[in-house]
Amino acid sequence: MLDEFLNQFLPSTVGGLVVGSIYALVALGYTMVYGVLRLINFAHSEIFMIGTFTSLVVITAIAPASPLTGFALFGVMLLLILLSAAISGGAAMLLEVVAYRPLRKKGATRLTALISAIGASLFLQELFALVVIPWLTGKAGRNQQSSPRLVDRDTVFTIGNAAVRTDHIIVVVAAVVMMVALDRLVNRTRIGRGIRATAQDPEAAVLMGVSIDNIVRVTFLLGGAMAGVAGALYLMEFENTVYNVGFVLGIKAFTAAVLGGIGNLRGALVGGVVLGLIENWGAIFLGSEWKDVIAFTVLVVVLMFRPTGILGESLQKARA
Amino acid sequence: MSGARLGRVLALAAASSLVLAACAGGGGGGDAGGDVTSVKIGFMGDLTGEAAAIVIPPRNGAVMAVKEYNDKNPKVKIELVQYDSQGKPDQATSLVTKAIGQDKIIGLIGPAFSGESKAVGGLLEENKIPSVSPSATNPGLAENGWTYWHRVVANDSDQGPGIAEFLVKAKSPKKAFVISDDQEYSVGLADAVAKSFKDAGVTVETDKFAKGASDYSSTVTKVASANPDVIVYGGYYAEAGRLLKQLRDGGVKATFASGDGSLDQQVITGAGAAAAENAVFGCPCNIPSPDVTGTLKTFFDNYKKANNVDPAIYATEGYDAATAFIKAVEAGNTTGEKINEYLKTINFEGVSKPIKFKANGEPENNAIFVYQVKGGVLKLLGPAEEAKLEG
Amino acid sequence: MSTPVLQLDNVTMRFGGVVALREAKISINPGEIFALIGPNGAGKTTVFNVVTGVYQPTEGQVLFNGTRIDGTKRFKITKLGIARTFQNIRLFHNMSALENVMVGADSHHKTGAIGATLNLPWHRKEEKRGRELARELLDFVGIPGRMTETAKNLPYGDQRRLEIARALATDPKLLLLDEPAAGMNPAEKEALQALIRKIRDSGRTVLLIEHDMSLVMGVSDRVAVLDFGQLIAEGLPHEVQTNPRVIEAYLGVSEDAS
Amino acid sequence: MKGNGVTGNANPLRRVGALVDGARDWWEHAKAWQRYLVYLGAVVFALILPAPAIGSFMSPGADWTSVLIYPIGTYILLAVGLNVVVGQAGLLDLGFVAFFAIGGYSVAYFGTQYGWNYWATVAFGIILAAVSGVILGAPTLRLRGDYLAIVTLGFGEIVRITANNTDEIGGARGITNVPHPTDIPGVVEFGLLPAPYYYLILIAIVLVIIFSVRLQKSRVGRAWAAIREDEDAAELMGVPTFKFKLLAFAIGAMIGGLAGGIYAGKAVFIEPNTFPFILSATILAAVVLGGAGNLPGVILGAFVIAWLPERFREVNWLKDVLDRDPAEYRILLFGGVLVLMMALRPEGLLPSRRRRAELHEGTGGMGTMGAEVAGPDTDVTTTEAAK
Repeated sequence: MLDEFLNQFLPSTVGGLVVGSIYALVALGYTMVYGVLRLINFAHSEIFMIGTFTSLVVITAIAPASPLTGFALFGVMLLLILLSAAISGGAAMLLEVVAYRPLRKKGATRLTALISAIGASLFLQELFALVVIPWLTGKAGRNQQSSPRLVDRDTVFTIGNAAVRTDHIIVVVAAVVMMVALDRLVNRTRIGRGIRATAQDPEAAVLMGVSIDNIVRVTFLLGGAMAGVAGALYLMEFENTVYNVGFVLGIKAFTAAVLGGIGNLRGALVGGVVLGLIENWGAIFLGSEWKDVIAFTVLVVVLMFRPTGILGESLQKARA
Repeated sequence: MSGARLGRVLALAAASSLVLAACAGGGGGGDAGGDVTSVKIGFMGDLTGEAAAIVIPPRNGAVMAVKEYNDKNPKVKIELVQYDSQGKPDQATSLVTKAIGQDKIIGLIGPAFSGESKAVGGLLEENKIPSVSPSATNPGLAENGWTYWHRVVANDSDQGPGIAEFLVKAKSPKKAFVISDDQEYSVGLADAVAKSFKDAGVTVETDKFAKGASDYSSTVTKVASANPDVIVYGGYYAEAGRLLKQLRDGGVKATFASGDGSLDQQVITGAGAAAAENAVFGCPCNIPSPDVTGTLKTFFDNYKKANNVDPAIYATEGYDAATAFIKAVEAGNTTGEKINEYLKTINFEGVSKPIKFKANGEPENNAIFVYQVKGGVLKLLGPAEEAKLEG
Repeated sequence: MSTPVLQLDNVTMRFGGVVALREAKISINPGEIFALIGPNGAGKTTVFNVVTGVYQPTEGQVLFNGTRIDGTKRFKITKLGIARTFQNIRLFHNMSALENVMVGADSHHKTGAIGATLNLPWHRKEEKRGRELARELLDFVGIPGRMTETAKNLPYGDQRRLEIARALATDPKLLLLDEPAAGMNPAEKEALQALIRKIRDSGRTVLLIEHDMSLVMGVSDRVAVLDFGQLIAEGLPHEVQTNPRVIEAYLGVSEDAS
Repeated sequence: MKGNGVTGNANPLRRVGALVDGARDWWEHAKAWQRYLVYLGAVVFALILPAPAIGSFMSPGADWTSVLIYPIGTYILLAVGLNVVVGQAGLLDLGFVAFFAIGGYSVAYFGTQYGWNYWATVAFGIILAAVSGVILGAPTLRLRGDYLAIVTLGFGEIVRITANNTDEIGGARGITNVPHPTDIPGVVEFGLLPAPYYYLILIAIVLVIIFSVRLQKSRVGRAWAAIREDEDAAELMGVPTFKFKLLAFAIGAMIGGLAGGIYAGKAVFIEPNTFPFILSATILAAVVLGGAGNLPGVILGAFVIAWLPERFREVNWLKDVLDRDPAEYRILLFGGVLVLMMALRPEGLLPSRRRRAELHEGTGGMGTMGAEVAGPDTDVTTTEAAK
């Protein structure tokens, strides 16, 4: 057992970091929206799904005959990330306008809003399965759709017995870059201050001249864009997607957000990576079929013993 | 296999045919043919759902067989009633209730999948309606003590050993890694494969992953760390394609084999032609290709003429299942009970294989056919006992 | 010498760096009407929250009839015999007046799910008793005939009375009233004064937070003054009224700030 | 902008509301004999519901009595159970299907492995469901409402995946040949015919409704209502809020377990895939659509959500237009309907008055959207802390 563990530890760690980076990017959307609205944006997983399909369409259109390298790869990845971020961000804003804004204006309860979010999530999934995916790909909407290969799986370097490949590096580096950019945006710009002010005290923020509607819109846009980036990286890495790809991944990303401390941007990064690692390390002992159970158990345990997460909830007010 | 619900997945399918007769619920049905001029036989399976691709070929086969029979203007005509269960056990249950109660079918070809077969087997038994499935391969189905249930394909416990023994013969592996997802068909097949590897003295390691997962890195890590000579995946083509790709990306070079659920061109699309090259598939199905001869050739041509496509998975089995019922009706049986008795003794040369049932409803002939990916296409190598791997 | 009903023993309450209450010492005798006054933000409601178990004091202890209660669960404190009203009325707005009071009465009831589903005799008896008690209390606080009205539809003053009735239904030995006169007109205040005395006369002790000085002076047996979390004076109403520190604390603070 | 009135003016659902209010006013003032007449009518209606004459319209394609058992009856039973949790206690449970699964698996496992009497397995399943409800609830019910929703969702998935990966209870194979309910000699025989199961589930529904109504009118129901409206105030009025939330969870779980037991006895075969997340969401949709907290509404909601997809399956022109089984659109529709309902009529088609008012006011257990709600440590009360 120990032998096995040692043998698999490093490769599992690499796998955990890669998938954890994607969790972290998706978690950002949950964390920001929760910070500002105290709403679990259940349909955020579908924003991620939309990102994967945007990338699928783009890659299929480019249809590289063989995996790309060098500048071509950089350019295409950038295009992929930007387009997915744009479409997902737009979709998230649209989602906010359709599913949440009317409720917010009415002062609806969070229960109401959460049910609306679940409804939006189911609706988007099915809309893709029944209409959008067949229209985009011409194939049955509930089937897995696979994409051509964009990046070669060359080993760049090895750590012990773990091979670190080009695609691994792209995922982790892109995720970290996006997060640093977002962190700066929220901490150093006017709009970022608005977001933080709203998260702390919406009424005071209004008094200070912040437009809540604008802030909420920007929050959804940024969170959605991050999910779009995650979608692009996911598709590049795993080369397939499906209409409900976001369901389990979304719950895990939410778990990551809670784990790191919901409302806390850096917490999302820590939470995502920690969750990815726990899952993969746990799988060494229990078998890969228990990964989801491991993730959900982590969620329950964290909420029980440290509901504010590893780093605490910094976007919002500290405890009363 | 279990009916796949949320996912796309396919399964094997199946159906066999049957005959039936008689009286549901209420009793009546004429005793022996007498004035009966037509009987109804059902076909049940997923005709419009996610796994319809596996059920439509056997359906076409059954339709063909019945049409050929009716064209001969027999004394008792057969009407084939199709029931679209979508592969869902719930739906199959209520459709069977209707088929027996209202339509008074006297036999059922199907249900195509194992999950729905399990759900309705008891009902058919209680109402004395014989069934023949062309594609349900779960071994447990034969262990329910049902006397009205039959199938014309080998089950997964034949298929598993078939694949394992073939690999042992062809590759003499020291260590095998057996993988499955968490669906019933997949687990069942993988268990059977693992067991016969062990019986043959091969060291076996295993892993499972969740059906919806797309990150198989922890499985790949386990395989790479075990460094096996052969890898067998029990499961469907969508997962098989992805797994195979990630295995090859992870630097795993061992021979990859899988079963009937993965026997589809899409496994090659999914994995990429390079990664899929030389992958081996076992299947209890006999899929005729254009170069066949004899009765298979006649079947191939007729099928192609009628449906405008090449026969696909389980088409011949669907045809044979229907033929079993046809022969029973031809022999003058028009009640479920009598047809069932007839099926116990039936013995004829089917298109796919010789058709004869054991007492528990399993086919006597449980041949497994081996296919291999060559130059990006699936190629039939022949029955497992005779096939030779290339490369 | 009887044990005080309530005793705050050097209670300090800190929130982060803010000290809401500093080494407060309060002792209330059985049968008293004790008023707690002070400018806004002086820590009066914090005292209530500490006593009713909403907060755990950072330091010090709270004794009820000689038993320590800090750290006890809130509903258990209520069962022991402390009930309160709220500064900003917190009725169950969409329940009827009668139901509101019955929730209070239920605190001493035992029937659970089984008794209720099987409609067992003791459940029926408790329901009947609860309903009767609720009627009596609505009558006692002066709003009979409003039983079926939804709480939020009652006039403001009646909502305050309803809150008192709800609190009384838990049969408290000590009743905490948080600005009960806020928003009342003079006639209502008059009636409230009478009600508070009536409550005391029925054998309960009353701890009162109030801004309305005429009410405080008219009804209280003893008064304590809080300023910036610190107890600055305590004594008979007229003593406190003339205490220079109190006057200083109140300088510039309008009495009707609420 | 908190509307105290029914809903916005341009709301197309308003008329429904007016109609319903009229009916309710009549009901509230109805005499005892009038009420009993209605009850009697409802029971008679339920008894003759499986009649083929009704079935030929309601379910031309599949056996009507079977459809009445599953999905209709089963959904109603589940919805009444979930209503205790969501409608009465105001706790959002997204993993309700877990209890359905536990009930089903108890019947299947103890019936096939140990040959227990069917009724004993059902009873045991109910107890087991209650125990798991408590085990799940004890650590999680202190959480904020929306956290609770996600945790319960996770629990539902944990139960399903664990069942799927545990060979002892059949793993992915599920359990076949689950025994039918034990016959009651001379009264009823449970075999192939669906009718006895229909009456069994009908009795279960009636009993559960009676229990549910009695709870609602008792101390327990008042406590739940108080918790929903203002949890802190309830606690300070002597309501052991945690205990009552746990109780709601356990009672809901028991009803879910009962539904699972009946389902397994009829279906004869269960597998983990019988219990997907989407079933939890569907039942929640039924409760919300009908009107959380109001039993007639909840029953109506469950009926509509169970029956419409079955019925649409048989509408041939619709099939032709869509080029696929119309029932495939049902989740799309649920999703859309949930969003629309929350925007236009969050209280559902037939709401209870109190619940409707709560939803329009932004109380109802979870506070409103926006940051004014306190942090996750629920110990600290909200508004007064700052004073």
